Amino acid sequence: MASVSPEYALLLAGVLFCLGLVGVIVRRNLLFILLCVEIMLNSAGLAFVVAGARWGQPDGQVMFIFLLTMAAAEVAVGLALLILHFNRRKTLNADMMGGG
Amino acid sequence: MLSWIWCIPALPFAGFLVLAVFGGRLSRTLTAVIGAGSVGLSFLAAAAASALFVSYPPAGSSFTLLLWQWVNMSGFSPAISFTLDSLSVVMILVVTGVGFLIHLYSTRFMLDEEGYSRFFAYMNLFVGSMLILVMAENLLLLYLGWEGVGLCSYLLIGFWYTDPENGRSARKAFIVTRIGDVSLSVALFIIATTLGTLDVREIAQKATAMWPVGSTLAVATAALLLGGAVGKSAQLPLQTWLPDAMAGPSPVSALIHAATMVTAGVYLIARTHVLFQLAPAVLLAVAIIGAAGILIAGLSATTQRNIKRILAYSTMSQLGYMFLALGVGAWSGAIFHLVTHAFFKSLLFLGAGVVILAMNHEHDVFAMGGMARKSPFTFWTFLIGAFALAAIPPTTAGLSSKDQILSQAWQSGSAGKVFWALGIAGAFVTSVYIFRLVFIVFGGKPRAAAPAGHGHGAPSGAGVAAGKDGMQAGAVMGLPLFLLAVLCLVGGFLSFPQFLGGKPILVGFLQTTLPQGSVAVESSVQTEWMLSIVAEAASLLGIPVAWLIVRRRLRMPATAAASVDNAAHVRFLQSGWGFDWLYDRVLVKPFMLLAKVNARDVVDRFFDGVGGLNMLLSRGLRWTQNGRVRWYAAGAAAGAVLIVAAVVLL
Amino acid sequence: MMLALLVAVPLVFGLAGWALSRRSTDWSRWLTLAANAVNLVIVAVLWAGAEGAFTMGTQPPSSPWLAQVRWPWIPGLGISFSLGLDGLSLALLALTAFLGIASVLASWKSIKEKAGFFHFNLALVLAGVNGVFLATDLFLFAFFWELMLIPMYFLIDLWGHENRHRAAVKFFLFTQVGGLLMLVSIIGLAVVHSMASGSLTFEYNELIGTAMSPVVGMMLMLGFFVAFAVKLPAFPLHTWLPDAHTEAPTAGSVILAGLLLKTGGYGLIRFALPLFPAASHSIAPVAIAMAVAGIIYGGLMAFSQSDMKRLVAYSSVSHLGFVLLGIYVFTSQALSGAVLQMVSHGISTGALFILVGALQDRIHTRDMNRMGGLWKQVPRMGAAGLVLAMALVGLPGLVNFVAEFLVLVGTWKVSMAATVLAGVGLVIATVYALRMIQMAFHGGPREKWDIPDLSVMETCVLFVMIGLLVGLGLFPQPLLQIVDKVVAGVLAVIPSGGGA
Amino acid sequence: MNTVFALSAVVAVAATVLVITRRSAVHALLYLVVSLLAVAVIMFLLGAAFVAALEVIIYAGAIMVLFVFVIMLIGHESIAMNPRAWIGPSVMSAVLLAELAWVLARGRLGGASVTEVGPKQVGIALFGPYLLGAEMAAFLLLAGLVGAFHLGRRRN
Repeated sequence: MASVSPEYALLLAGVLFCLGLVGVIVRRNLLFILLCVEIMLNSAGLAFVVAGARWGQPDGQVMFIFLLTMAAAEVAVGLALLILHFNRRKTLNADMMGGG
Repeated sequence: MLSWIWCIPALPFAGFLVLAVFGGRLSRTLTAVIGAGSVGLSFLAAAAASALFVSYPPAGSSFTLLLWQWVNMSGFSPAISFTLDSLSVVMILVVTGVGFLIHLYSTRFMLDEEGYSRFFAYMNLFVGSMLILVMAENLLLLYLGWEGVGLCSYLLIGFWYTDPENGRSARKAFIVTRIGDVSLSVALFIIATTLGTLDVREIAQKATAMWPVGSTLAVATAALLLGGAVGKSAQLPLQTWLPDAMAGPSPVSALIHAATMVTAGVYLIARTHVLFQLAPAVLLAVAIIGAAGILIAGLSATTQRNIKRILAYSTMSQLGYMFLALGVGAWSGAIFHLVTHAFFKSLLFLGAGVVILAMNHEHDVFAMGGMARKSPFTFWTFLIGAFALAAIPPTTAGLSSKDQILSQAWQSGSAGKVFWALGIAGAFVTSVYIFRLVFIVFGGKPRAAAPAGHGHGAPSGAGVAAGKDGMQAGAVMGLPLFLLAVLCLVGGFLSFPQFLGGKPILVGFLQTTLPQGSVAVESSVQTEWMLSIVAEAASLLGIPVAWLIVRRRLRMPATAAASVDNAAHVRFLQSGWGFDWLYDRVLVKPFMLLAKVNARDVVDRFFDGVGGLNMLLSRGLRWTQNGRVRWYAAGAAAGAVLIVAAVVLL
Repeated sequence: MMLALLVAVPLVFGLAGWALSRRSTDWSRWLTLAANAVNLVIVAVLWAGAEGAFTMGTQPPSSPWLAQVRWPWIPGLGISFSLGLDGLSLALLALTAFLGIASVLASWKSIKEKAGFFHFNLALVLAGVNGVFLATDLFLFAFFWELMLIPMYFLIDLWGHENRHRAAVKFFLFTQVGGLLMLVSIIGLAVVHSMASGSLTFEYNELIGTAMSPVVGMMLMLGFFVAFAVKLPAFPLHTWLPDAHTEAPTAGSVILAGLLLKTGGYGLIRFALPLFPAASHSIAPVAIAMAVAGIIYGGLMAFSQSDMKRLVAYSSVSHLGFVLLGIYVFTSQALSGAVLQMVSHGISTGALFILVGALQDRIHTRDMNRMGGLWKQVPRMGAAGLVLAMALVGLPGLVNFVAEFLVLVGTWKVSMAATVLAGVGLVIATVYALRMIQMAFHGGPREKWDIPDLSVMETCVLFVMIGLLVGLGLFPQPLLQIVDKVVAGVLAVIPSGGGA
Repeated sequence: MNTVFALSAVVAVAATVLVITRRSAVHALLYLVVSLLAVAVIMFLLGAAFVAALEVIIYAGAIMVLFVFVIMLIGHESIAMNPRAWIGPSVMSAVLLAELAWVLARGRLGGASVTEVGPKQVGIALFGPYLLGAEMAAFLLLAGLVGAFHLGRRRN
């Protein structure tokens, strides 16, 4: 029973990342965009962990922790912005954000 | 001994400076005193210098005064220096003498004009420049004077500047002569670069040493000099400016466009005669231009209605004689005719000025008439001028100079006979147009009540104040007329034909500067007599012809007269053989069109295009900055894909 | 030391004037004026010294410089603050100080808004121009080149007329593109030199005579050439000039026409020719063609303008064609003529801009279709305009004539066609100059203007400038003598050049 | 081992696809939690149990709760869910749970090739060479806090 091969794990991370990206691009709802950003961040984190595990080093996990803090901060600010936007425009449509 | 001759041109310049700086604040009397006085003093200085020159001839029969080195570079070092030789002595006497008389006349003539001091400032500037022109030791200084007189001509033609038409005439004069000037300056480049000097004397020596007769450089140089001369002297093909130049006040026409400036071309060719002798082809061209000019301008003069335009075409015609003389090698004959022409033509212009004033600035001869009875003094002086112009005794001025030109033309080579015949025809035409003028203006009864001044932009009322006659206006205007008439009567004795017992005083005097030409081969007395009689007959024949023409024209009913005036050939002649029309179509219109089309600078369109392209690109890029989050994300994704693809594939 | 003062004085005085302008704007005027006066004195002292050096023969024959300054600046890159003075710089520095005074006086009354900042910019431009005329370190030269550009941009953009923003940007872009190309060339030259000699330096005296392949030489030369041709401006690159001149305030136009354009000609003589003699020689036919095209095209364009300032601007294009022509025919007469033309054009066009500016201050238009018959109202203005129009025409007796004549005499030996075409340009000059006089001062009044004639100050300024034109026209020799050595030095390095 | 990995990977991808295709935000959120859990399982398999735990606690726990809060705050859609919507997530979670149980039951992770990197090593790295990064992360969180507070401030 072989261990998890890093190649497949990285491939999974890539697939997740692409899925997230597709979501960011195709969804109009800001909430979904934020969710998809989370998916992308998470996939990146997965890639870090895979890489760290490949060499048996803690660095990948450290990076994941950083990423986690970043994601937390990002979500906090992003959601605050989302609420602000919703209060002003009464919509979550991202395309309605521009144009003053 | 002659080292003070710098003050001859300096005096008028001083007058100009004073008038230009303090002009507005001086009284009219003071202005007149400064304006005319400076030229008068200059004349006295010139006379004294001439006397000294004649009594104590300097070595080499020329005196050079070096004031300072203008430019001093290797191979190019013209100086500000004046030269006095027989030619320039004659010229300064004519310029200052006739100039002074005309200034004197102007002090009264222009008295009621606005810009009195401006007028005299320009006139003084003109005299100063003209003196520099004739006294210049090198061609660059000559060019300075040359351009200076051109400027003054421009300023004085456009003296009554409020009428745009005058401004147009003035500009035309300046620009057309300027074309000739550029030709002249190119000639100077050739001389300066190949001969290494612009000094007239050195040019003569070096050119004869370095250029064989008929060599390309010699021909090119002479042709370019000729280009300058025809511009200034209103000869073919640059003659069109002179009739229009009559927009200026009459004294201006007398001084600049009859007596002095227009003869600068003749002077130039005489001054550089060595170069022309090295280019026989060009010399022939000079004669042809002269002969053609005599007839073309003379015939045009016979149909003009404007009194001053008649005289202008007459000037062109007479300048044609001078060119003819130069062309056949009668150098001193040309200068002699220049002198006598200065006498009678300025007399005619000044007389015409009196008539015009009397008619309240009316220029149309057919509106005049009966002037003989109204102002007999003007009539008699004018008549003397007319006789001198037509070379008919008892005046001697035109007679002897024209006789000399024609006899030398006769003797000059194979083409000489043709030139002589053209000259004779010209003499007949001259007689016709000038007596046509005399009969119409002075004969009969007044045809139209002096119309309220609608002349060439001059304020009306001037004529009334100036009086009806030169004599009535006082000696100030009468004296110049009188003196010039006397000069017309006796001026010919300066070089009266030898077969009539005269002495070639002037010609002999000029001998030190100008070669004798073919006069050396003196033909037999019989031939001289024969030639003279033919010429005289032609001139005399003109008088009755003129009388017939005038009688017929004046008896016509108005409609018939109008139809005659509208006949194609009359209009052709009146317009000066259509040269204006031609130049307008060939040069002026295309230039204006080009200027108009390109007023917004086509080159800038290119740079505008570059700018526009950038704007276009920026608009394209601006469209990508549409503020849509998802669009940006897609852009970022596409970029990432591209980069990854590049990494993978390359 | 004196040389550094020439740059420092306008800087310090201008800064002080700006600072003190809070108290009274007259401070800035007086201080800028004083800076130029001080500079004029310095130049006079230097000139006297140069005259002495010429007559006594004390100038060391080995060095072309009359005076030099060299302080280290960025030694690591071989950049130093080094200034050098020779006859060419001297002539142009004198022109700078003179026109500086004239431009301050000419805009004494007309600049009311932000006068302190205006004069600071003016002083800054003048400092930059002085620096350009003095710098012998190429990096320093590029620095000064930019220094004179930016304040000029502000002068146009803040105090200009209707379309000032567009004109300012256009001016900036054109000169900046040229300046950047030049900077690239400067760095390239230094690199080429350091590869050959092993030491990185931007010092002019050391870079001279750098050996390089023809292709490299041509590329580097073109960088300089384009920068200077834009500034001059040469024919197809001239289109920024009419806009900038037209929209700039009077003082800006005077400085722009009188000085900034001269930096182009100066750069060609000082740098493009001696640094790249072979490449310059091979590009000469192109430059001559550009010059002749500029002479004729500028004249034609001047003729078709109805905006008086635009007319003068295009006449500058025409007249600076003579400078370009004189530089690239490589004969001593023509090159001396080109330098003389730079001086004469500086004075005459500067005066013309002062005149047009004075007119515009009074009637608030530059459109000649609305003028006409002004002579009656303002005879002094008309007379000045007439003399200056004659300077455009190149009337003998004015220095413009001597300059143009020298250029053309020198050109004749090299290219007859160019000479004749340039002669045609002179005829066109007559046409447009007379048209200007006719439309503005002669003819009947088209509109009713009730305006005062030139003030005493304006009269004095114009009188001195016209006096200089006439004076130099009759006595050009002192100026020609002072640049003679430079001309000879430049021509000595041009292959087949120097043939008088 | 590969089977476990493959199963979790399939769950992760399927859950993610469902996240981005749901119309309702709450449904999507549920699937996202599932996806995160699947990724946590994979991390666990990779020997990174510490971060797997963090993933569950912070990501799937804390951050997702934030989303829920926001959805409630906006009131854009009803939180009350159709019971059928629970089926998918439940099934997937069950699969993950089964995997976890199986792996834990086997007692040890994969082969010898998997080196477990425990929280101790991570902590040493984090506060050793990465101290500066940790500080910066702290700043980032502070900035996020301040920013969120500022943006969420009620304006009048």
